[in-house]
Amino acid sequence: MDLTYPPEVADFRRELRAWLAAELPAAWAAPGFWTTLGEDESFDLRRGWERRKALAGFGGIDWPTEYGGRGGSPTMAALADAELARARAPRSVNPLGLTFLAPTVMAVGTPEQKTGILAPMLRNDVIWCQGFSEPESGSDLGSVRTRGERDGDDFLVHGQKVWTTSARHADRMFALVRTDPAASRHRGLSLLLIDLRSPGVEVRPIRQLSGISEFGEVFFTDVRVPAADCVGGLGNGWATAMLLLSFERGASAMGQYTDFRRAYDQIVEVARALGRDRDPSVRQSLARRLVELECLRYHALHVLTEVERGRDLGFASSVTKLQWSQAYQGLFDTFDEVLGADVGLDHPLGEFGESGGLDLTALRRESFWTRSVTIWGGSSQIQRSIVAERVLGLPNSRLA
Amino acid sequence: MDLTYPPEVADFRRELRAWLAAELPAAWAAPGFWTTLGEDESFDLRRGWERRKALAGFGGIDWPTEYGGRGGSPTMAALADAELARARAPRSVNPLGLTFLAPTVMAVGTPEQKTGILAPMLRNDVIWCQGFSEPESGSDLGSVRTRGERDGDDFLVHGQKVWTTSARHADRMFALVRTDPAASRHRGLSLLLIDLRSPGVEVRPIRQLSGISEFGEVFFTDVRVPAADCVGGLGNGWATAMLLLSFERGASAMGQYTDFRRAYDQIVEVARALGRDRDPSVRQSLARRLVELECLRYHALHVLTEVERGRDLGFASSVTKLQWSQAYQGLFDTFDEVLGADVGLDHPLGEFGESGGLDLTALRRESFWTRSVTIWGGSSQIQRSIVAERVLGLPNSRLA
Amino acid sequence: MFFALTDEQRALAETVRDVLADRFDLTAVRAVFEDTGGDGHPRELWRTIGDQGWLSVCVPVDQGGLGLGLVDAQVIARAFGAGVLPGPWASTVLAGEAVRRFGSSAQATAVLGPLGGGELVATVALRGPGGGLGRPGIAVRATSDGRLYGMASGVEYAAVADLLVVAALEAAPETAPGADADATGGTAVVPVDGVGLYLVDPCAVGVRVAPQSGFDGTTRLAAVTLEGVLGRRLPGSDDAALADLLRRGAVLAAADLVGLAREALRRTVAYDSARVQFGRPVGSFQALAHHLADLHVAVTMAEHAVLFAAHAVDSTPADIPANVTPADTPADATELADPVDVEPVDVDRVDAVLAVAIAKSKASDTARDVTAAMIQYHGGIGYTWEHDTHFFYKRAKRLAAAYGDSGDHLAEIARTAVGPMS
Amino acid sequence: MFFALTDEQRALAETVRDVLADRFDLTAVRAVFEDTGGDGHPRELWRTIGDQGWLSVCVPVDQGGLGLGLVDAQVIARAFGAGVLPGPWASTVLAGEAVRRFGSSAQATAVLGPLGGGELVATVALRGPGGGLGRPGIAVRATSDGRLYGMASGVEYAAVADLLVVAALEAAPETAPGADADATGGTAVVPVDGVGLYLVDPCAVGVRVAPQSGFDGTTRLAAVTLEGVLGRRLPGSDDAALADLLRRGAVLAAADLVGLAREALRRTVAYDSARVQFGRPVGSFQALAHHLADLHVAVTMAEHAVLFAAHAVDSTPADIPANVTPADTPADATELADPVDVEPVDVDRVDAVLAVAIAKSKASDTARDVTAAMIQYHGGIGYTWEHDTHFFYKRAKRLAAAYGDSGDHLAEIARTAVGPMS
Repeated sequence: MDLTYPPEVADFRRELRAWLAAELPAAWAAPGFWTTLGEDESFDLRRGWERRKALAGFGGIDWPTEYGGRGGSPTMAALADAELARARAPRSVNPLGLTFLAPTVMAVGTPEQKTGILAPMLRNDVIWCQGFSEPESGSDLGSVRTRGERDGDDFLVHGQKVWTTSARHADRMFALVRTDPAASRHRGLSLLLIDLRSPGVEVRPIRQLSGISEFGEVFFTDVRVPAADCVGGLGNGWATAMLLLSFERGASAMGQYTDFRRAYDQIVEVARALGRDRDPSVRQSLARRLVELECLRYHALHVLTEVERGRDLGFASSVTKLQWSQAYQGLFDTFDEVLGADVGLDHPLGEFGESGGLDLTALRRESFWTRSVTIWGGSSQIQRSIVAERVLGLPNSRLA
Repeated sequence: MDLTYPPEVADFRRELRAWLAAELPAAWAAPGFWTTLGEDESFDLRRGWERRKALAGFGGIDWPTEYGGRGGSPTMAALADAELARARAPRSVNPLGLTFLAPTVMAVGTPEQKTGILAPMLRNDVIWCQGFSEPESGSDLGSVRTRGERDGDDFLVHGQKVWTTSARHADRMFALVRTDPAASRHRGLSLLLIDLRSPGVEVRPIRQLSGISEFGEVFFTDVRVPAADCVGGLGNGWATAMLLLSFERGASAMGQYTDFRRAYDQIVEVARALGRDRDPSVRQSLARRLVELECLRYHALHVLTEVERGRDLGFASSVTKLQWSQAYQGLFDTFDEVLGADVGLDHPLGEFGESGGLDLTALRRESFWTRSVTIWGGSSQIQRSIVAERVLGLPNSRLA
Repeated sequence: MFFALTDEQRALAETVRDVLADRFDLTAVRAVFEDTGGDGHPRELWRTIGDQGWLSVCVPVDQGGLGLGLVDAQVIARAFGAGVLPGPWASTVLAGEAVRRFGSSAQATAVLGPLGGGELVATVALRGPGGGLGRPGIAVRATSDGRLYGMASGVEYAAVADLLVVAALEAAPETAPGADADATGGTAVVPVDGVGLYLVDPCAVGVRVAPQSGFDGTTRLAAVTLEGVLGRRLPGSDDAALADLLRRGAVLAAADLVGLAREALRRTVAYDSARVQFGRPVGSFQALAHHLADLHVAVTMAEHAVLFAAHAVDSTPADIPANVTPADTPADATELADPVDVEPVDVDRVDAVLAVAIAKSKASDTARDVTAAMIQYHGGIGYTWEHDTHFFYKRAKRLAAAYGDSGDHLAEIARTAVGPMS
Repeated sequence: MFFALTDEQRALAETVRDVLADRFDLTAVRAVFEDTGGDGHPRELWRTIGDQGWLSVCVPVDQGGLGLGLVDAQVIARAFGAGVLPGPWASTVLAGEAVRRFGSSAQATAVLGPLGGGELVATVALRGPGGGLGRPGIAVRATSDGRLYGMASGVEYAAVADLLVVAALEAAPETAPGADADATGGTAVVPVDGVGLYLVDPCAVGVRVAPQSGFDGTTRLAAVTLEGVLGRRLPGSDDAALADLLRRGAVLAAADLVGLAREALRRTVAYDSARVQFGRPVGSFQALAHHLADLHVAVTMAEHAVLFAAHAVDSTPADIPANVTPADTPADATELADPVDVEPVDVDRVDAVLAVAIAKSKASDTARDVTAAMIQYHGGIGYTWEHDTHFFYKRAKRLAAAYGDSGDHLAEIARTAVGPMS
């Protein structure tokens, strides 16, 4: 066992830290900075930042150089995630493209797709969103109804996608579409790349219970998509989608840990500011949350070790999802406990109205966000079924 | 709302308390008294005690006088349970007969059965056990395999029952037996009354993980049972069994509360003796347990009110079972927490070996016992399915 | 022995529910919720509430009220919780209780009639910013001539109130430094002798009311700053009176929470019985079904606990001590001859302090659990602003911490059941 | 970056498992478990353990040992936990660690060779009856000339030990009353200056060893009474040494617990995959399956945590402070300008105190949960004496409280993460 980094990784970290210290605007780290911005303004800043990052050589850390990446190791990529979180750099505006579509295209894309998709994605020239969920199919992808009718070299796409993250800002969507209406459930699907600027596309934001609109609905009415914009083969959408989802490998757990741990430390500071850090029950609750967060860190180290060794994590990524989503959500239950009687107020120490020194707006927004993390990306229920059947080998519990 | 008792109930309580004060041997209340006795010795004492109690008019409190009961109200019966627990009277040796068989016979028994079964049961002339579970059917009564072949006016019973409480001391068993081998699952069953002194009956004790043998296995080889000893009609065993189980009404919850609350108060005393009553985490844990125990008390009051009004609780008794079994089991998790590092020792304050002043043997035995209460009488899993489907009206989750 | 609502109380519950369904459904709640600049006080609904007599439930008959008890009040609170109803009903009832129990007869005559008739919106201001439950949480100080200085935070509907009931620390007439330092909880700068409740006109000079923003749009909160305003002392008020008022507040909040939790569970069951995934109703998946079953058990227990607590408060005289300590804690516990020898309790025992703490902690935890499950088991739709789940979730979160959160009440329970901490 | 067992460590784990399956399966465990009058020390197995070198894993190479670390030791402890193995391996290894780290070279030479070869059974006696973790729990006092008086409780395998390592409070050379009263935790009668570890021969005059009965038949415990026996002090021992030893004990106990938990889960999955109820394998019922899935996640995390903790101890110098307090707790927290401005942590940071507390609390809770589920999901059979479930359940219950229970370690974590209590 050796938790130290090899020299080249340590050098990389130093280099990245120096670049971040020089390039990341200090104002961005100010409390509440991002919550004061409009959504469009925030998006533009983040889009530009990430482009500069890519141009400076800190995008696509573990992508092959031929696709515009740095050619680094998974450890370097994970460490970069952690460093970005550590420096409070804004989160990516293109996460679905980078996490899911890019490795899928590298694996099964055509040469044209590799050239046309990867480098522009890294520079944020094209922002991608994912079109899997539909109104009647949350976790059940086999029931996708959006259909694509063949029309010469194109498909005409009709239907509706929902829970589309960043729908409002995205340029294109990778979508699961039923291209063969005769085939049942998992058969007859294709993964199509849809230009959201095409005629017939309508995007409506969905407001979340936090008041923010990070999701959207996308409606397709006779939207023309070239058949060449299919990834992984026509009618092979189910297999392609499964491949795509398998890239949610948990290697990002290290960046998540860094993010969540910062939230944890902020909550501890709030406890101190409110004098709740001496309350034995609050202390025990905070201790329990740290146990789960630190376990997530150890798990991230484990996952990274496995990835470095070229092991396929497969269904074990459900373990990662369960651990991070529940540790994160639980942390904010403790946040409420820390606040006690003041839980309902944005500024609990405000001497008069809003002017108080303790602004909880950003943490509260994050608190509401955590209610969604056990729903999207495969709900906790789905993840437990996967662990039960695929990891533990119990008899089928989902359909039986 | 009025939680005071009517005068006749208050009088009854005074009378019972006075009788208990006079008749219950003081030595029986000494700590560890019952744990020092052999199982047979303990049984004999309890059998005799309960007979004296019945003869003094404190048995069958809410039974009609025609069956030898006192003709009292459900409230009086519940209060008597609580008073007996309060006075540390030993628990009944005939609980399955009294709780289940007696009301069933009163409801659907023949006149001969009423005469022959009820009064002798009250005097403990006949101790009853229940024969429902089999090796291959724990919670799934529909899969009973013990069969009864018709032979003239008798049945010849073959098969095996398991998890039979008090099997070793019981005189007779009410058993679910498959009397029509052609009918499937729930059909073709009968509730037979089997004399355990008959030839062909073999009883083997099952030792529990606590080291005690309260359960047993009973093997039947060509055991002759008169067809007249069938309760509720031949081939009607499933309906009769369901009727019988419905008498687990939760009215006993008041006696259980008193029992559990005494265990709780004992555990608090142990916490004080070990100086753990100042530990904030132990205090919070004890407080949480008291919440659930007191809720059980309120629930017992609710159930009693419903029973007094003649309402059928039906499937809501699963709510009672879930609450009491989990409150009781959880209490002993807190017991371990109270003991801390000394959890493994029977005499944690013993200065030298066994001679210490704090004897935890009885509480530890109870602690192990609580592991079984979420298994027998319909496991917690079964109870939750009943609540989900029959109380909340959710679609079938057990078989689907 | 009769532990249940009476037929009249059951009828009242139905009336409240029917009226709300007719006059103030979730669409109306949404309008208030989303009107973040508004005062959150639906005045037409308020008139209905006054007309129905729901404000006068605890007002004595000789003041024109119904002269009923907390058991009846919690019937209404529960229905209001089920409807996630906005408005100052609970705060007004609670302020009325302060006047009824601790005010002079002149104060009662002046306040209770108009209050019961809906002509008066009132509220209680019992703690300062960041402050806990009871005396240590108070950040208002009264001079001996009744002038109030300091601040109260999280005051429900202070911005629309006609009357405030303010809890204030009172200085000892002759200051003996350190004499009472232990009882002050360490927060008071100089020794205080006691606590008083004061009636304050929020429009008077020396009172500033500033809205406080928060996530629960079903309730409006405000900070109240007092700069020498003259308060009219409730003559019967003291520490025990404050504790009594907080207990009544806790029961009303707990009742709101169980009404809310029951309704949230009902809506979740209905939604998941209909919603299909993988070709089956989601509600037929056993893991979900069993979780909802556990939540049903919890809600049922919380309902019992609230009913018992309301009854306990109704049937207990005003001067019960705030802390009940066990009678026979042995002086030296290790000398205990027989740890098994504990005094058994009676099943019909009533201890209002314990009962309220149990009801509030159970109701708070249960409502939080149920509303979190409500979001989870509605899937993505339950996480949207357009769906009604978040009214329940957010109200549960806020009310769970009002009048003592679970931790506060568990500490109280431990004091009763285990003994004092030191 | 490499967070995993090496190939050698993996091979060691397999060897231990194979040898146990061959030489000491659950039938052999049962024989020891049920032999309540016996000493619980299977001597033939002990020879095998000695021959395999499993006692010398942490013994330095120049003392004939393998010279490996706690990461290697926990590999063995985990396999022993999976086999619910009786015998004094862990206590002997821990006693050896005390001598290796804090003994003189003469002491090391005298003890470690025989200990590593299996010729010596040793154990540690670090707390008194009812005593907690560390200095406040010690009930043995050492005079300045090394005579020991007092008592230790729950000492593993003291009745078969050839050597005891005893923790004792040491009086200050010159007694300044009250000078150090705060640090004694209130249990010492006179001020103490520090803590020392002493080697004691259990057969010497002035030592009494009395077996203590308990439910975990896989381990034998005893009370040790010391009445003036001369102990040989480990010269490097002090408070930090005791803390170090307790940490190592906690890691070995946590490793045993995760090995046990993993095996209990494996057995439950196997049983429920085969057992049929309502015409289906019990393991296909979703509520059960999802619970087992959650337990798998917990066991996996506990495994990581134990590995990390062992590594953290191995890679940390001996003199780390027992309590790490955050560097920059603001003097007046309410003056905090920016609560969001916290210093981020590095993902590769190693803090042995925190890591051990996390590993032990997580392993303890997880093993208790898994073994309780093991009984529940075996149905009635799992509740019988004849089935093996109770070995796992009982051992988990005892070990969960050894070297600090979950509450002790959570308090330690809070001290590190939140700051001191006062």
